[in-house]
Amino acid sequence: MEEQAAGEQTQPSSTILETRNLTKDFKGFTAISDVSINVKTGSIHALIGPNGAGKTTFFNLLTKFLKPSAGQIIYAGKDITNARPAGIAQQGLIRSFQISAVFPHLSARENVRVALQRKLGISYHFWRPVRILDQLNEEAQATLEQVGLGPFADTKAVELAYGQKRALEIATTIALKPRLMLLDEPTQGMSSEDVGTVTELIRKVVDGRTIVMVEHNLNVVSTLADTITVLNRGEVLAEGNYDTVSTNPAVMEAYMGTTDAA
Amino acid sequence: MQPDQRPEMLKIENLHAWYGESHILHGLDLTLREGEVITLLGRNGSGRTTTLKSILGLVSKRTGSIKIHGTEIINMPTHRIAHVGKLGYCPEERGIFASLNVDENLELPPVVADGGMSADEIYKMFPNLEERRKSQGSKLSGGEQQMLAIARILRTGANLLLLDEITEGLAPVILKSLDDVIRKLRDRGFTIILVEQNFRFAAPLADRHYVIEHGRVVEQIEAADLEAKKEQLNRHLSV
Amino acid sequence: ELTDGKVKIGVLSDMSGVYKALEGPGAVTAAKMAIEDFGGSVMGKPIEIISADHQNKPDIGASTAREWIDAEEVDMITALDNSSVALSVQGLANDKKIITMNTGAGTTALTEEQCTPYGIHYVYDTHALPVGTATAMVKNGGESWFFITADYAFGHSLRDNTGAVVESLGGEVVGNVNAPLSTNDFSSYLLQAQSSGADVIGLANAGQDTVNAIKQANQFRIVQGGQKLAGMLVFITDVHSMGLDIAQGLQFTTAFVWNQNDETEAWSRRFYERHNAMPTMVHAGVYSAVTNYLKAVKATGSDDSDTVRAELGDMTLNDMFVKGGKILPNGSMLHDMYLVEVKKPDEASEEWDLLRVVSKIPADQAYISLEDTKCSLVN
Amino acid sequence: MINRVLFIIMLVAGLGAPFYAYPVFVMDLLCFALFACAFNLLLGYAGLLSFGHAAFFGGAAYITGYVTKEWGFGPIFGILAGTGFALILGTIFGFLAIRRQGIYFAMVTLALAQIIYFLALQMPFTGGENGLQGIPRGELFGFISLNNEIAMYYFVFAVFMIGFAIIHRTINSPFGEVLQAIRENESRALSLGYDVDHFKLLAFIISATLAGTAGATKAVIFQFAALTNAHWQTSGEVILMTLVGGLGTIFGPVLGAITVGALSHELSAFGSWVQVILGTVFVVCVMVFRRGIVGEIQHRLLKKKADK
Amino acid sequence: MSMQVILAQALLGLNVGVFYAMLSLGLAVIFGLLNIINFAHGAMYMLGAFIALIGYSLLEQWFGISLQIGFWASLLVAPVIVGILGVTIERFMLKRLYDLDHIYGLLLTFGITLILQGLFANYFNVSGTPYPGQPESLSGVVNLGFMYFPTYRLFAIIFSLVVCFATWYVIEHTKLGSRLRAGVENPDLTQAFGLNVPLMITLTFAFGAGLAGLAGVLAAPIYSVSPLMGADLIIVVFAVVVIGGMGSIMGAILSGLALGLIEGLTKVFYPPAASTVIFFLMVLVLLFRPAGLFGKEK
Ligand SMILES: Nc1ncnc2c1ncn2[C@@H]1O[C@H](COP(=O)(O)OP(=O)(O)OP(=O)(O)O)[C@@H](O)[C@H]1O
Ligand SMILES: Nc1ncnc2c1ncn2[C@@H]1O[C@H](COP(=O)(O)OP(=O)(O)OP(=O)(O)O)[C@@H](O)[C@H]1O
Ligand SMILES: [Mg+2]
Ligand SMILES: [Mg+2]
Repeated sequence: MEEQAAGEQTQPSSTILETRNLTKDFKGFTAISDVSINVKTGSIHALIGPNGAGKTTFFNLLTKFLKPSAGQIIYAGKDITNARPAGIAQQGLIRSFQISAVFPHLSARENVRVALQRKLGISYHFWRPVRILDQLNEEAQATLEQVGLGPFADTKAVELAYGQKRALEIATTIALKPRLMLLDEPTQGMSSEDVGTVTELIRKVVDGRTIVMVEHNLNVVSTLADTITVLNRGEVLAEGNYDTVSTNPAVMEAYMGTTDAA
Repeated sequence: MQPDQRPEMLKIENLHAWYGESHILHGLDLTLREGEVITLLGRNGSGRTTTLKSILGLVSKRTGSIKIHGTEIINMPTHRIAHVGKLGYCPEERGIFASLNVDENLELPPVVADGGMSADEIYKMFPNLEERRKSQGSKLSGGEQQMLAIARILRTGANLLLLDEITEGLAPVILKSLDDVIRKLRDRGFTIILVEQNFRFAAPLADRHYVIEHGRVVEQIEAADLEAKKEQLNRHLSV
Repeated sequence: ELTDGKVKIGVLSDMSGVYKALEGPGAVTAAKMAIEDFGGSVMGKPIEIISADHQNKPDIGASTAREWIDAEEVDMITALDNSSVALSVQGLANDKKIITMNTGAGTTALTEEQCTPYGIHYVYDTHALPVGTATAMVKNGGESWFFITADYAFGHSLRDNTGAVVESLGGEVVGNVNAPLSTNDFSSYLLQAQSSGADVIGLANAGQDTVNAIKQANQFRIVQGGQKLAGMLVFITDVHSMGLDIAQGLQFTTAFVWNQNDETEAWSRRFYERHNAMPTMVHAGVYSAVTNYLKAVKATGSDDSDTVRAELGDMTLNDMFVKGGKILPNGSMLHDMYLVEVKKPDEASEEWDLLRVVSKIPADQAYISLEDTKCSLVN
Repeated sequence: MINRVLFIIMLVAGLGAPFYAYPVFVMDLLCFALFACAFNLLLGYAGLLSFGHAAFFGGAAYITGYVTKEWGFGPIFGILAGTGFALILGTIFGFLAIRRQGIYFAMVTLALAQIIYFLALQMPFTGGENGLQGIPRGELFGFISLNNEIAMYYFVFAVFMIGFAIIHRTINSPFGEVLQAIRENESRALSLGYDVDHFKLLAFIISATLAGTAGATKAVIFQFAALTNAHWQTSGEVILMTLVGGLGTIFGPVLGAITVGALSHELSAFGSWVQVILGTVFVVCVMVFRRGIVGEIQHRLLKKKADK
Repeated sequence: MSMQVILAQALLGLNVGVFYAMLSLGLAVIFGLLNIINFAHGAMYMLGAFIALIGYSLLEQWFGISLQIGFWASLLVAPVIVGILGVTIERFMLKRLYDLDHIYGLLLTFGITLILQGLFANYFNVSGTPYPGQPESLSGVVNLGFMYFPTYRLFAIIFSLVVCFATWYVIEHTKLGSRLRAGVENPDLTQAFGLNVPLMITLTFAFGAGLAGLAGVLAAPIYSVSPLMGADLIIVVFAVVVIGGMGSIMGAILSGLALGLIEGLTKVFYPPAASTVIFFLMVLVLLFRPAGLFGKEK
C-alpha cells in the first residue's frame, strides 16, 4: 500500500503534501477537477472558496473519507492515495477539530495518554498491567501545560468548558507529534472572542508543523495563513498569500461577489 | 408605518427553559409585532438557539408564557405549534434531510396557511437549487443546503420565520444574495426573528436587536439607536 | 428395606414439543394412576413422583436425570419418549445403577448395541413397528419405497429397520431424505418423494411430524397421484388431530387400542376423565411399567436396582396393557402388537373411536429374539 | 474497594460451595459465569453486542468432547483443544462481523452462529440431535480421577479463576485503555492512529476464546456436548446474565450467571413459564435496571460518597 | 434432475421467499424509522398466526364467545391486533429507549420474544397446531402443468407480493413516504414543521408489526401454528437483511424473494446445505460488499 508512486522523484524537502491532478466525480458531477497543490513544510495553508466550490470534498479526499476518482496524493514523499485512515495517522498526518473530539469519561491526562500510548507499541498487550502507562504521565502533563490545561489534568473531559475541550483536543493531537495537521473550519460557530483564542492556540502549536485548513473566516485566514488556495467550481482559481489572493479580481468576483478592492 | 400600531405577533414572558437538568433560559421576555424583523444577538451558548427551540417546544422543559396572536402555545405539542402559530423554522446547521432530494425537502413541511410561495417562485428566487432538484440533500454543498433550508419554509405560508444562523459557513458572494432574499421577505410582510453571529449582515436588516446573555434579555436596541449604543453592544458581544 | 425410606419415580418426558401429546403430561397422569391404584405406598413407605420436561434435548434429559439420581434419590425413571434422550439417560442411569423403564422411545439400540443391565424397553421399538405395517404394504403391492426420515437416532433406526423388512420381502428402497425433527413444511421433501416415483412414501418419523407430512401430502395430491403413504409410527392422538377425512384407511402398528376390550376401555375412560384425551399406547405403557415396577419392589422388599431388576426379569406381566409379557435380559419387553387401520368417518361411533384392529402380530415376530440380539449382555 | 470485597466473597463462596450445594449444579453455574464474564468483556468493555457467542461455547464443547472421547486426550488438553478451536472460530467470526457496526454486528454474529449450529446438527462426529455422549472426565495429571465430584469441582473452580484473572487483566491493561477510548469516541481513536477494527477484533477473539473455555469445561463436567449449548437461546441467556449482573462491571456477570442459573433451575418445573419469566426479567432489566445488580450497588455507593 | 422438479422446487422456494420478503420488509420499515431491530418480529408473525387460530377455533372454548373469525376476517383482525400490541410496545417501552444505544431496543424486543413464545408454549404444543380455517374457495389445487400446486399457496404468494410492492410504492413514491423518511432523519425538525412525528413513529411500528402479523395469518394454513414458528424464521430473516442491506425497501423485498428461491433450489441440488445456504451467502456478501447488496456504503 505504501509503495512508491511510479516515476517518483525525491521531492524537494520543503514540500510535505502534494496533490497531483486530484479529481473527484460524483456520478457525473465533478466536484474536484484536476487540483494540484503543494503544501510547504512548516507553513499554514488555507483553503477557501465560495459555497459548493469543493473545499469539503477536497478535504475529505485528503483525510481519506472519500476515494479520489483520479490523481494522486503524496505525503512526505509517499503515495498515500490508497492508504487507510489509521495508516496515515500513524505517519503523522492527523485530522483534528471534529466536533467534541475528546474521550468524555477519561481525565484530561488520560486523554493525552491515549495518544502518547501508541508510540510505546504495547497497545495490543492485554496481558500487561495498566500501571505500565504511568511512565507517560510526565510527558502528558507537559503537553497539557503547553495548551494551558496543566491544572485540569485530573478533570474528566466532559466537565471541561467548551474552549478547554478544544484545547484538550489540540493537546491530544500534538501529543502525536504530527507533521501535518488538517483542520476543518476550526472556528465555525464560534463567537469572535473564542475565535481569537483558537487562532492564538493554532499559532502557538504550529511551530515546526504544517497545517492545512478549510476556513470561511477571512480574518482568521488573513492572520494565520502563509498560503491560500482559492477553489471555485472544483478548480483552483488562485493561489498565493493573502494580499495576492484578496486583490485578485477573479477571486473578488467569485468569492466576495464584488469587484471593488477589499 | 409606526411600529407600535402593528398588532402583536409574538409575546414571550418570563420564559424558562431546561435541557434535562440544565437550566438555560432564565426568564426571557420579548415582543414582536407583525412585519417586524428582529435579531437575537449574544455570545456562544447565551441561549439564542434555545429561545427559538423553546418557542417550538423542542426543549425538555419550559415554563412561562409564549403567545402567538394571543394564543398561548407553551403547553402545545411541537407539531401543533407550527400550525397554530403559522411559523416556519430554519434551524442551526440547516437540517436538510439527507435521504430526501431537493424537491422532496422542499415539499416536506406541510402548508400551515394560505399565501405561501409556489415551487416555481421559489426556484426563481434560488436558481442554484433548480439545477439540483433531484439531488439528495446530503450531496448539496453547505451553501446550497442553506438556500434550501430557507426556501422550504417559504412554501408553507408561514408568516413568522425563525431563522437561526443562516449566514453560517456562507461565502460573501452568497451572503449578498441572502441579504436580498431577507429584504424581499421583509417587503412582503413576513415577520422574522434572526439569530445571527454575523452582526454586519443582520444590522441593516433588523428593526430591533435583543442582546441575550445567560438566558435573559439584557439589552434591547432599536435600529435607530444603533449608532448611539454601539459601545454597549460591543461590550456585550465580546468581552 | 428401602434405602431412603421411600420409592421415588421420575417421569422424564417431552412436555412441550412434538411428542407432548403422545406422552408428555399424560404420562405423569398415567404414572399417578398407577401409584394410586397401587395404594399410594409400598411396605408402608410413600411412593413419590417427580416429573420434568426434557425438551427433546438429550443433554437436558441427562442432566435432569443426573440431578434426580444424585440429589433426589430417584429409584426408577420412566417415559423418555425421545430416542436420543433415552439413550443418554439410559447410559447415565447405568453408570449410577438406576433402572429406566422406557415407554416412549423407539430405537432398538436401547436393547441392542447400547443395552444395559438396568435399561428396560417397554412399549414398542423400531423393529416391531415395520413388521406389521411394512409387511402389509409390501404384500399389497407397495414394492418400492422412499423414506422421509426424522433426522436423529429414532428416525434412522426406524428407516433402517423398515428398509430391511421391505428388502427381505423383495421390495426395494429407492431413496431417502432426512428432515429435521419438528419440521413444519414437508412440501419440498414430499415433492422429492413424488418425483422418485416410489410406490410407497415411508414416514420414518412420529408425532406432529407425521401429522404434518400426511396433511401436506394431501394438499399436494400425492395420494391421488397413486402413491401410498406409510406412517411407520402413528399414535391415536395423531389420527385424532389429522381427522378421519385425511387419515382414513391409514394402516399402522400399535401396542394398545383403548377400546379393544372392556378392561382397556374401563382404564382408558378413567384416564380420559383426568386427561381429556384417550390414552396412547405410551400412556398405557407407563401405567403398566410403573405398576409392575412397584410389584417387583413389593415382592422383593427392596429398592435395590439389581434385586428389583432380577425380579422384573422373572415376572410374567399381566395387566390391562400387556398379557403374558416377558422382560428379556437385554431389557426388551416382549408382547403382542397389533396392525390397525383408521376407520372411515362414518364408521366411528364416537370422537375417539378411530381404529380397527386388522391383525395381531405375535410377540416373537415383533421383537428381536434373544438368539438374534446384538446386546453384549446376552451373547 | 467494593471489588476487593466481592473478590473475597467470591473466593470463599467458591471454595466452600461443594459442601453446601449440589456440586454439579455449582460447576454448571461456574461455566456460565465464565461464559458471561467473557461475553461482558466484549459488550461491557468494547461495546459490541454479539448474539452468537453460543457458537464458541457450544463449538468448543464438541471439540473437547471429540478429542477426549476419540483421541484419548486428558481433560486439560481436551479443554485446551476446545479453547483453541474457539480462538480460531472467534478469529473468523470476528473478521467477518467487525465489518458491520451496532445492531448489524449483532445480527451478523447471530447468523454466523447459526451456521455452527447447523454444522453441529449435521456433521457426523457431533451425533446430530443425539449429541456427543459419553465424554470421559478422565484424570488430572494422570492420577486424580475427575469422576470424583469434589475433585472435578475444584478443577472447574481453578479453570474459572484463571479465566476470570485473564479477563480482569485484559480490562486493566494498555489494551483495555484503548478499548475504553474507542468506546467513548470511535472516530477520534481512529484519527489518533488506532486501527479501531483491530482492537475490536482482538477483544472479540479473547472473548470468544474464553467463552470456548467455558463450553469445553462444561462438556467435561456433564460428559456431554449438545446442540443446546450452540443454540441461539444460549446466546440470549448469556446476554441476560450479563445484563442482570451489571454490564461493564467485573463481578456483575458472575452474579448474573448465578442469579439467572438459579432462577431457571428453581423454575424449571414450571415449563414454559421459565421463558416467560426470563423474558420479563430481560424487559425489566432493559427498561429500569440497566445497571444490573453490581452496577446498581456501585452506583449507590458512589452516590453516597458524592453526597457526603 | 428434471426441469419439472426444479420448477416445482423453485415455486416452493418462492413460497418461502414471500414470507422472508414480508418479514424483512417489516423489519426494514421499522428499522428505517426507529433505528431499532425488532427481534420480536418473529414473535409477532407467530402471534398473527395464533390470532387466526384462536379466532377460528378457540374463542368459544377459551372465552365463551360463540364467534368464529374466519380466514378473510383474520387477514384484517390479526394485523390490527398485532399492530395494537406494537403500539403498546412502542408507546410504553421502546419510546424510553430511543436516547440509548440501539442495542437496548434489540434486547428489549428479545425479552418480549421470550415472553410471547413462552406464553404460547404454555398453551400450545411447541411442534404446532394445524389451522383449520383455510377457506373453501382456496382449498383446491391448481394444475400448473409441471405440478399440482395448492391454490392456497399460490394465493399466499400473490397476495404477499401485492402487499410488499404496495408498501414499497407508498414509502418511496408518496408524500407520506418522504415524511416518514424525514421523521427518521431528524424527528425534532420534522416536528417543528408541524408533523406529528411520535404518532408517525408509533403508527410505523404498528404497521411493521402488522405486516408480521399478516404474514403469520398467511402462513397459518400452510405451516402448522407453533410458538416457535417465528423464532426459527427470524434468524434467517436477519441474514436476509444483512445480505440485502437496510438501504432500501425494494432491497428488502427483492433479497427476501431471491433468497427464498435460492434456498428452495438448494433443496434440490444439495439438500444438506438448504438450512445454511443463506448464512453462507451472508458470509460472502460480508466479504465482498459489507454494506449488503442494496445497502449504502457509509
Ligand atoms: N456525495 C456527493 N454526491 C454528489 N455531489 C456532491 C457530493 N458531495 C458534494 N457534492 C457536490 O459537490 C460540490 C462541492 O461540494 P463541497 O461540499 O465540497 O463544497 P464546499 O466547497 O465545501 O462548499 P461549502 O462552503 O458550501 O460547504 C457541490 O456542488 C455539491 O453539491
Ligand atoms: N441539547 C442540549 N443539551 C444540553 N445543553 C444544551 C443543549 N443544547 C444547548 N445546550 C446548552 O445550552 C446553552 C445555550 O445554548 P444555545 O444553543 O441556545 O446557544 P446559542 O446562543 O444559540 O449559541 P451558539 O452560537 O453556540 O449557537 C449552552 O450552554 C449549551 O451548551
Ligand atoms: Mg463545505
Ligand atoms: Mg445557536
